Amino acid sequence: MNLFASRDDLIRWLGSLLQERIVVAPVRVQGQTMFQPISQIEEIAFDFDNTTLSPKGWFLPPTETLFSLQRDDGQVELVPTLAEQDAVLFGLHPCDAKGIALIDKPFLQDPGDALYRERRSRTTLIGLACRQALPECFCTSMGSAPDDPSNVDILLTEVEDGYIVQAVTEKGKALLPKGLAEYKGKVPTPPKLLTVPTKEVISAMRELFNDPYWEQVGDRCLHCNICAYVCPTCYCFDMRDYTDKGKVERVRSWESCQSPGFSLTAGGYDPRTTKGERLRQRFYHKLLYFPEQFQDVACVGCGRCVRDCPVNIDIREVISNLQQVMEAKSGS
Amino acid sequence: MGPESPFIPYLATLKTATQLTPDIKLLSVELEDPDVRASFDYKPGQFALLSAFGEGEAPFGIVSLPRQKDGLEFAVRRIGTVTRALQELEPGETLGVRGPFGNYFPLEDYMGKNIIIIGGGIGMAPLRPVINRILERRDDYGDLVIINGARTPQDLVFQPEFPTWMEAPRTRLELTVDKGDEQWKGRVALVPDVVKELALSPDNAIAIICGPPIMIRFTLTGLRNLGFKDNQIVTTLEAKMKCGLGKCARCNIGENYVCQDGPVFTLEQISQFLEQP
Amino acid sequence: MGQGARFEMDMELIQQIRDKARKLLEEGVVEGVIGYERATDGLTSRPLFAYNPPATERLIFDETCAHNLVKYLLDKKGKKMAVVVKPCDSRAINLLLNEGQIERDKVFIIGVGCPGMVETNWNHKSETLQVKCRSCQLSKPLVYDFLAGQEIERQTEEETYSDIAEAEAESLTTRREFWMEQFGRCIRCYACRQVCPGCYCPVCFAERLEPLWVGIRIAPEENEMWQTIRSFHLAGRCIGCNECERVCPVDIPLSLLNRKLEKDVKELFAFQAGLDPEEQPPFATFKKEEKLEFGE
Amino acid sequence: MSMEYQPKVIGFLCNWCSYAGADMAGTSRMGYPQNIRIIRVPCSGRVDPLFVVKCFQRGADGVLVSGCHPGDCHYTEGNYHTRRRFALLREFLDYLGIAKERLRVEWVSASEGQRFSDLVSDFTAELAKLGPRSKV
Repeated sequence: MNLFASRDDLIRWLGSLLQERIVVAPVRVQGQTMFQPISQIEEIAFDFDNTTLSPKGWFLPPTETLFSLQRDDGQVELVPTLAEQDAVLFGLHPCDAKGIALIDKPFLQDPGDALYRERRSRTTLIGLACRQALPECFCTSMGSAPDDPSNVDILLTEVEDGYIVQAVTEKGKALLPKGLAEYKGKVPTPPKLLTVPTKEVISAMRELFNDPYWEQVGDRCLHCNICAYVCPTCYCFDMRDYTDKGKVERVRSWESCQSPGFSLTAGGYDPRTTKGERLRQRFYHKLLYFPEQFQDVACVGCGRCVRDCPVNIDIREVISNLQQVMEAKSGS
Repeated sequence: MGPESPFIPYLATLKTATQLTPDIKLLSVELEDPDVRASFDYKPGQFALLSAFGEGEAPFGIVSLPRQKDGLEFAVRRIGTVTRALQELEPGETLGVRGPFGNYFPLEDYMGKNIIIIGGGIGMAPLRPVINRILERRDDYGDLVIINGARTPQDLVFQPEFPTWMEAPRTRLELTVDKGDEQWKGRVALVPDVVKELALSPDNAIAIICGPPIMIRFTLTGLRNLGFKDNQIVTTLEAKMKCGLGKCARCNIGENYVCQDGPVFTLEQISQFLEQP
Repeated sequence: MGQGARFEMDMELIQQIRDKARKLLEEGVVEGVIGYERATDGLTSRPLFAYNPPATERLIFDETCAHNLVKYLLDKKGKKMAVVVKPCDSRAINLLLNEGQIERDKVFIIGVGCPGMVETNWNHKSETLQVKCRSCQLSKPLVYDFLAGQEIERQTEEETYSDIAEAEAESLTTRREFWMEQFGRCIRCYACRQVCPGCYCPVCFAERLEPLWVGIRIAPEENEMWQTIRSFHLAGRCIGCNECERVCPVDIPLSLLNRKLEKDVKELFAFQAGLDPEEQPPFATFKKEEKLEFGE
Repeated sequence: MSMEYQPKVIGFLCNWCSYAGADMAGTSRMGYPQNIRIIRVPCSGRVDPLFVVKCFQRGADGVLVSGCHPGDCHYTEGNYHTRRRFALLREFLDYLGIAKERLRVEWVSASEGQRFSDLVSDFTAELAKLGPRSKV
């Protein structure tokens, strides 16, 4: 049942939430929009196209301490980091919410990552449906939609003088402000997006592993980590210990398959040495291995990698190229 | 992150550290918590992630046999920051153990078969528990041929156990080095050449190989030439690993996560990998 | 505002590039041609590797072709490649020749006069020239084998490093807070390193574990360590193509670091990188008699 | 000096001149403030700007790079390179908000024990005035 909240209702409601829990919301930073914990409501940017980084950083931060080691009189004790505070993640678009749902699959799969699970359970997702699409968006081709409520606890859809409020889960209902009137007006139609033909891509991927196409695309790739770090569904990480703050800490940080040495073994052997092999791993993990393991494509069509790749390696173009190569192969 | 977080290692104490070769030490480790010690059950081929607190974690094959009285054993070759820190631990110091991870050598399926064990350098480590398990139940298995190669004589791993291996019934230990020295009386040859020279029969036989990729590649051709089929050749893959939990995707080779689907694979399985390791 | 001949698509120049590229491939002079082609936003451009004559038809050149293609030569060592080179990019050729990373006879340089590149983002082409182009004096590349189109005299104002002087005039605390805020936003994607023609170490100091110079924490302190040393490693070597700033996904003003060092190197050692492949860079040489504020 | 702020100073001393000079200051009881932790290097030319920036990142309040007087370098040209490197690095660190006074390059020969002692005392005093690095 859709409710209605005016702009002021929303501000008041978020203000009350801010009193008792962390509120992570899109904030304008140096001309960009980033998800950050806020200290006052005024910091929230309500009108933004897309954030630079995805909200996955709240559940899998760029850097975090997994546990620290306390040594008292020789006895060693490992103190895990705990996620002790309830939180609200406000303003994420449906594609990012699906990104989080996709990362849930490996991280909650037994043996689940307890810290990640704790953060997920303590955080309520308040989504913001998209009123217009950007040229790089292609969520509808990736199993999501501008108004897809399925991965958020509450979905807001902006209308003239306020927001349609749709409580999707019990967790969301529990957080709703009291006394919101029912919304009887028209639900705005979501924006149309151009579609990317993805159905055949998985079978094409199986065939084209050793195709020279990957070396061609790999030629211009710089092998930086931009595409992986802005991506809502990339979750690879690295772990190392630190002793510089007076105690031993095991730190987990973002890592990307494009980094040098990502698959380098201690003996010095590296299964991926050429540029094409390394770039190929990004697309195979997203479009073949993850789907085979978790029955869903690890791309939500948010378009961030398309927007930020310095040399325009565009996953939509790669997907359509694969099908052209397949047709050429089967046709000829 | 409650205690059951898979990223928190079990605490363990180093009991003994014996120098096997100039750069390899055998660490014998005991899990501190008795309940964990009791429940830590594993099979030959599985591995654990050892934590040298202050440096980090790295995967090591468990080279002891389960229920062995003196705890878990790992052969650690000094090759980087974590291995250096592990080798510098003094007995009584604390380290971390996470695991057991991965699959294992299906030794029950090999019962009654002739077993050929081919190890190169530190590659011998994950094969040691296989040998000792076969010697423990010698009659369940056919002939056992062990080919252990290394760069130089002192690089041969597990030398203290060579006598037991040699004297075991229906068992042959063939040692070889790339480069001998004055005292060395034995064979000086590359492992693949030894395989060719021994002309081992593939009938009712399983070959288990572990070692540097270059050695594996040439040994495989040798075995194939002798008539070994791909499902008769087993290896344990060395891949970059970080979490051991199928999450960090470091060991994602082709559609497999070596830390969960492996590290033990038959050559037949590997040849179907989309991405060759 | 520097102007120069503003042109969207100078088809005459583009045709010259395409013809030259096709001839080089047909005659087997080179194995591949590295140039620019239209990006998928239909507005900006991206690098193109053409290995066969038909692919050369996709070559273009306009005011969005900001990428410095010279670094790609490092991935094609031993192969003879042709590369489209703007005047600023040509300084990267001189740098890599000076540092022995490329062989002159393995590179066929298709030089182009440059009207100045505009600031672009994904799906957006602005009218304003990039910072580096507003003070660029080079009418054609310093080195080339073939010049497509003709020289373009640049009516630009002298590089006065006015923004650097402004920053220097700030108080120490202001500068500290400014840079710690900027470094705080770095996500260590290393795009600034991967795009830089001067960054080609087999193992970057940031990847070293022993000693652990930087480490994997993506945090202000580690980021400061990374950015400070990365830019200092380019002191006297940075050729000012400013690709690092263009590719930075969090818009850190990296040119404020590079051009500060560029200014100081000019003042202290009267040297500018990439102008002459034979001249020794500042840290590879010295003058006995120079005092450099240390009294002796 | 009482319990108030004690600057932490890292000193990279070239083995042939400055380290010997510091030794002489010690053996002939001239003494120098123990704020300085001395790291012996073969030549001042061995000191990589990476070391200096790492010292500051890990909390040093001041860094001293000291070698033979230009012309006396045991390796003939080590200190010439030192001069160039740190002339540029000092400016750059100051630009980034690390006061240039916190990085000193001094030439101290093996016989200048007194000069070394005075130098360290003067440097420590100046750093005490500047205050801890966290306060820039």
